[in-house]
Amino acid sequence: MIDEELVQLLTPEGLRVGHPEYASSLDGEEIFSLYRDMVIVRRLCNESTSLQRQGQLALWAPIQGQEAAQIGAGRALQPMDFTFPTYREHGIAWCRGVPPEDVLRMFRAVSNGGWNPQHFRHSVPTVVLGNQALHAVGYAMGVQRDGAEEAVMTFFGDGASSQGDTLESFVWAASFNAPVVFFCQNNQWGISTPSSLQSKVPLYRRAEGFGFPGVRVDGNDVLAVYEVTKKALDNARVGGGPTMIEAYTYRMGAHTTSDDPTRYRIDAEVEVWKHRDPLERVKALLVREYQIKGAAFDQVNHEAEAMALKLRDDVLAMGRPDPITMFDHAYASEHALIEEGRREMLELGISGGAH
Amino acid sequence: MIDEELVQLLTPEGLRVGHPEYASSLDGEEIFSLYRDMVIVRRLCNESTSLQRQGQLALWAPIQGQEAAQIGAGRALQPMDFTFPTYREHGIAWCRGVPPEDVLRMFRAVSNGGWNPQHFRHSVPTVVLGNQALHAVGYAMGVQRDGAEEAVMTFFGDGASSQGDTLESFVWAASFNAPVVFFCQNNQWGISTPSSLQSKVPLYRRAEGFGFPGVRVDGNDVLAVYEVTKKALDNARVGGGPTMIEAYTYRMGAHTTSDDPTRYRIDAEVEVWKHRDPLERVKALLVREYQIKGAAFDQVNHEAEAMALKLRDDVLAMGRPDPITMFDHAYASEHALIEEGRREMLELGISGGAH
Amino acid sequence: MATTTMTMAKALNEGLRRAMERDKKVLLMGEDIGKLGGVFRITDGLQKDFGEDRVIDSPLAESAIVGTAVGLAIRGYRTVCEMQFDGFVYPAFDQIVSQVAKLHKRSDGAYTMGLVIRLPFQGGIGAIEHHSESPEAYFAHTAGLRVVSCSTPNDAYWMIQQAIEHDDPIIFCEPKSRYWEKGEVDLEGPSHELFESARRREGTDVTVIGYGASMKTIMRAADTAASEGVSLEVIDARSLSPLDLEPMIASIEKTGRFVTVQEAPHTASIGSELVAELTQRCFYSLRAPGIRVSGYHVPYPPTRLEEDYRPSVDRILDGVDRVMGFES
Amino acid sequence: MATTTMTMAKALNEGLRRAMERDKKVLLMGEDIGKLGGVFRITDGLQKDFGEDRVIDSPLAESAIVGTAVGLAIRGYRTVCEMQFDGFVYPAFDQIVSQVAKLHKRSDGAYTMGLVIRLPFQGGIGAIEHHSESPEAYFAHTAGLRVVSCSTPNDAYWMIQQAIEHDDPIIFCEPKSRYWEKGEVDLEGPSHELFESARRREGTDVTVIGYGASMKTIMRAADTAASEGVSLEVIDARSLSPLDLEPMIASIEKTGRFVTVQEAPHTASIGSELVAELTQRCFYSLRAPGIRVSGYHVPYPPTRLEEDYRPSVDRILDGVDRVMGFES
Ligand SMILES: Cc1ncc(C[n+]2csc(CCOP(=O)(O)OP(=O)(O)O)c2C)c(N)n1
Ligand SMILES: Cc1ncc(C[n+]2csc(CCOP(=O)(O)OP(=O)(O)O)c2C)c(N)n1
Ligand SMILES: [Mg+2]
Ligand SMILES: [Mg+2]
Repeated sequence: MIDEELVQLLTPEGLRVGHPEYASSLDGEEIFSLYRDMVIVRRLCNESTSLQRQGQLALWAPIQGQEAAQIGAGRALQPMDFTFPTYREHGIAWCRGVPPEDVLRMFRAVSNGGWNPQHFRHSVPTVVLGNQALHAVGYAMGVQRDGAEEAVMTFFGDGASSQGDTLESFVWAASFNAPVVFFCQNNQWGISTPSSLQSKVPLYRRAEGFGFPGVRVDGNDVLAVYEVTKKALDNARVGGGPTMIEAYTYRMGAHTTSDDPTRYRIDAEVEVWKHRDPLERVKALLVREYQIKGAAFDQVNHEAEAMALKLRDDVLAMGRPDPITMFDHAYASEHALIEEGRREMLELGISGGAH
Repeated sequence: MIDEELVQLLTPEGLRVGHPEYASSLDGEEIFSLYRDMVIVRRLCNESTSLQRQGQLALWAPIQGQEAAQIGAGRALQPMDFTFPTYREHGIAWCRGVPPEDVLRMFRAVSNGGWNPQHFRHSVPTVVLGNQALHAVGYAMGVQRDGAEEAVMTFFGDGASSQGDTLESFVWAASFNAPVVFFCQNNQWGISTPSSLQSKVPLYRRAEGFGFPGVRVDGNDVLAVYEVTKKALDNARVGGGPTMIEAYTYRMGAHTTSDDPTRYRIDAEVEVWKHRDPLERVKALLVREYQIKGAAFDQVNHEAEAMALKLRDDVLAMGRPDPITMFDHAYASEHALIEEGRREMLELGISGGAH
Repeated sequence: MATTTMTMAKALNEGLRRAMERDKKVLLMGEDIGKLGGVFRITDGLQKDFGEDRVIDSPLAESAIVGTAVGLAIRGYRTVCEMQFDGFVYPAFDQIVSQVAKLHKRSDGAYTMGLVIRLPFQGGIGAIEHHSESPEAYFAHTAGLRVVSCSTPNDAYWMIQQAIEHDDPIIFCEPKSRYWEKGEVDLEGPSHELFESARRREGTDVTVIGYGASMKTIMRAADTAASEGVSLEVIDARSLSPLDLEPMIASIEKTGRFVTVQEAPHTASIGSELVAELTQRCFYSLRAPGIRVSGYHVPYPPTRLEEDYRPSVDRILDGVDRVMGFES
Repeated sequence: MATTTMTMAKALNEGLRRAMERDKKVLLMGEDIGKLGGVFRITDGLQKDFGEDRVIDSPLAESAIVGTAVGLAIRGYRTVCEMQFDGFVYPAFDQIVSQVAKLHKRSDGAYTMGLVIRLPFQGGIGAIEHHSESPEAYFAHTAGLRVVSCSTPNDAYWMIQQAIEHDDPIIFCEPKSRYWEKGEVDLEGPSHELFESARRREGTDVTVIGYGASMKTIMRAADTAASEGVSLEVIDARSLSPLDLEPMIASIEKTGRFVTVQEAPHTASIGSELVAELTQRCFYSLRAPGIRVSGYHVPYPPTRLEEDYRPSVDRILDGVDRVMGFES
């Protein structure tokens, strides 16, 4: 995979490569810590997949293969930044401090959100493709009005890049020079739709036509993703305007647990990408360059295992909410139809108020 | 106005200039005929403006300043092509053979269309910004399925370039390599919104990011517009895919007769553009290079005058339609609510059936 | 009572001004609302006084206007979005239905969607297509939204302020054909709460319920009816979602008959809702079924015909005749 | 009678296949409908048999799916657009309302908008948000459109073919929770015209009107009611716009009472319309006001709660009790 356009700092074999514009700024400890996060979110993802298989989740959207893209981007964020994810940003949520079990509330179908987005400065997941890109730009316009040095980052996929909302958000970000970073994970597929149907040219080039820079980064190279994202965020915070980042990566698993990718893609493609595993290359680097030993890796695996165990317990403990809660927060203030609905539900004995 | 990016074949002074990619292919007679069309549509526009002032039209959207863009583009079309206009494409309608009075039906508020779009292969005007761009791409997909050598052209303004539909149409045109030409008249304004708010970079560059070529042409130079459009259409017809043309021009008048441009733009700007009048430069060329005499110009003016007179008569003769016609073509087949409405109207004596 | 006379357009302008003065987080956003002051001049002068950061001239994309207003709401701003015309709200429909209406719920109350979408609606100005639509039912049907409509300058002045202060997202429907009509505005305090209906005329024979531009036509119809010995009680719904039914019920318990008036076609509309609710609640009082006078089930016609499409005095009186014709 | 048993999903698939065989101008377009056969496999195998030009896998943009289908219609094609889920039709709302619904009229009949928008709608599959919406009222309110819904495999098989052949644009609502249920399909001919309602059960006490996924619940409720000595007459509306009222009127003239059932919230909905129309037309026969059993006025809840949101047998029977409780 030699690609002039692609920012890469670490080859699939874990060898460092130079880049005229970007250099890795991280020391061994920091790299190890990125690796740790990747291991944990991979484990989180695997645990969620099995929870789904066991009927404990309604659905799961795996991120396997995209760990470097998400951890690289997520770790480049500062606490004061704000993020607008889709349904697949579990790695970002992890970096923002959202408890893993909260990420699973939507997938357990007990909530349509799952966490307090203001508290974590990480918005609730957006399922309607593209909608969140405009929210991010609007939020960024608020940041501008507050005169704050904060950046906003929004996430979308190669598929969502075709939606009007995503494209309008480019127009607006450019027009208002909004402090926003568009982070597009091109995982090659939108369910069964290959990214080649969304664009005949590399996606990152779209940005330039709207008047702001686009960068394509090896999305399986956590060092490169981190540096590219950090630079874009730093630039946004000081008034440098928007950047689009295309993280070129691959969705190793199915679109969701409801999906059957064997119907539309060939094994050989998946095999090729296996050799580009985002975790393996960092591990190779850590072993070779920083002499990290098996014990340290074991320790990370233990941590991940503990997280997974706790996650499982937490999820199993998530009961069915009292039906009456469906009326909560439908409106911010009193509403006759809400009162009516509550009353009817109580009369029918559906909610006993026992909860 | 020296602009590397701008295709120009004729200066505002009427002097020919060379261009590495485009050369004028038209002889004197043809150029004169373009000139004639421009004179006529300008006259049509002026007559419509006064008809509006006199209360005979509900509204008028002037094209003064944009005659070269529209006649250049319109005359580059072949009969088998199909066009999807906005509310301002009176010059295109003229080239497609739509009777001028039909163009005015919408503005007299007696029709929401005005002509048979299948007959003239020129769609009814689209008022909702951007909608028509998708219709054009869809039609072009039909052309592909028919294996026909036809091109489709759609029109929109600098303002409409920000709409999701316009941008999605770029995605689709590229994905399906549709035989469509996007003709954007950048007349610098979308009502009071300057084109600089829609894009910080020249609009034509947007196309490239979607994977097809964009060209910026001097929209006040009918020779350049003609050649650029012709090439794009020829290319589309033989499977070469989409092109976006940005015709860089200026709306000399108000947005519509309801608009008051003095509230948002300065006279000096209008003055500058007066020197770039699309008709004057062709006239200068015709006089100098082809020795066209006053009599020929007089003849054109006479023709335009006759057209205007007839237009006025036709418009004044356009009566209020029978109200019962509002039920016609609401559906293609019988519908209970339509029958009910018709019955009610007849019972109320609103429509006497006398018409 | 400090009253003053102004047009509805001016009343909205003044109401916006007061809201902006009161709360620095209030922003206006829309197409041509700044320098131009909006195509109806509702925001005239506000950009000059509050700056380009608070009165934002936007690129031309309605989904983006609403979508960025959502982001601004998350950041703590209260944006009043102007849709230039009713027919141009549809590109923003997805953001309104999937995000504006649902984010307060989805975030378990962490996000306040305190934004107002101003919609110059209904016909009557002789415009071209898409400039005379009545989309209120779409929004009334959507859980999570509230929908109101003003019909007088006084209401316009107060309701816009109340709407901006309210924490729920509100679709604010302005009868554009009434923008230039003058009326008394009481600068001291509102006559009604935002979500209250208002009785505009007392009567005994038939209750007529409407909103927006139809109110004036209904009042004219009531005059005509009175001259023919029929007494109409007239109610301005004002809040289209939720409906304020109590005053309507009280009225129908007295009259036993009602007619609803709107410009939108009747299928699955505000009129349908009124008939359904009021029939259920006033079943024993009703001496005739509720009758809906509405636009026809056709795309809005070319406007030379619009007065035959919109409910006219004649059509309203025909509706009155029909409910009076029922025996019970 | 050549009947065969199949699921609704298969019936739709076969119906599409027959329509495509019959008319080469019939195209299918949507997200993931080709290789994958659609997320519900409704179009399974069709791309293989009819080619990529007729079964078009599209980029991900609903406005573009509908907008290009409009262009294809102008060119003489009949496109069946698949919206992947109900909640994703809203980005296409503008094209549907401003163009699909109005172009036949605007072109004075020169354009035929013979296209079908397939909408897997309603809840019941335990999905995440936006996958369980009931947007039918938005479209029913829109003049220029027609809206239908199937509830059985036989209807699915025939109605999709009838819809494709029809020259008006049709919003075709498919109760996704019933896709996998089997039923008899009569391959020889349809039981009803496309815009007809169908009586599904005879009864004498109360008329219950529903559509889509609610039909099965209503039939269960009717069984339960029967066991308690209450006889329900059940009508499947099938055509939501226009409504086929005559069979409903005939039924109500007999029963004097009716209940409507839908998953959408009741405000300005199909239920409201049914109550308004049927009250007007059956006023003298009605012994109780029509009662609407519907989803609540809240965003669709997380689906662990959806069975308490959707009309259940209990809630339908409660509605029946309420209309039975009225005296007259
Ligand atoms: C507006 C809209 N249309 C359709 C869908 C259904 N859908 C969910 S995910 C998906 C594919 C998205 O692909 P991409 O943007 O590449 O993101 P990825 O799933 O690969 O992360 C689709 C079509 C949706 N969620 N929203
Ligand atoms: C979706 C939509 N939003 C708003 C409008 C109102 N409107 C009509 S024309 C116009 C300006 C369009 O500018 P541009 O695209 O540059 O075309 P021009 O009028 O300059 O030819 C606006 C905002 C509209 N017609 N459609
Ligand atoms: Mg993807
Ligand atoms: Mg313009």
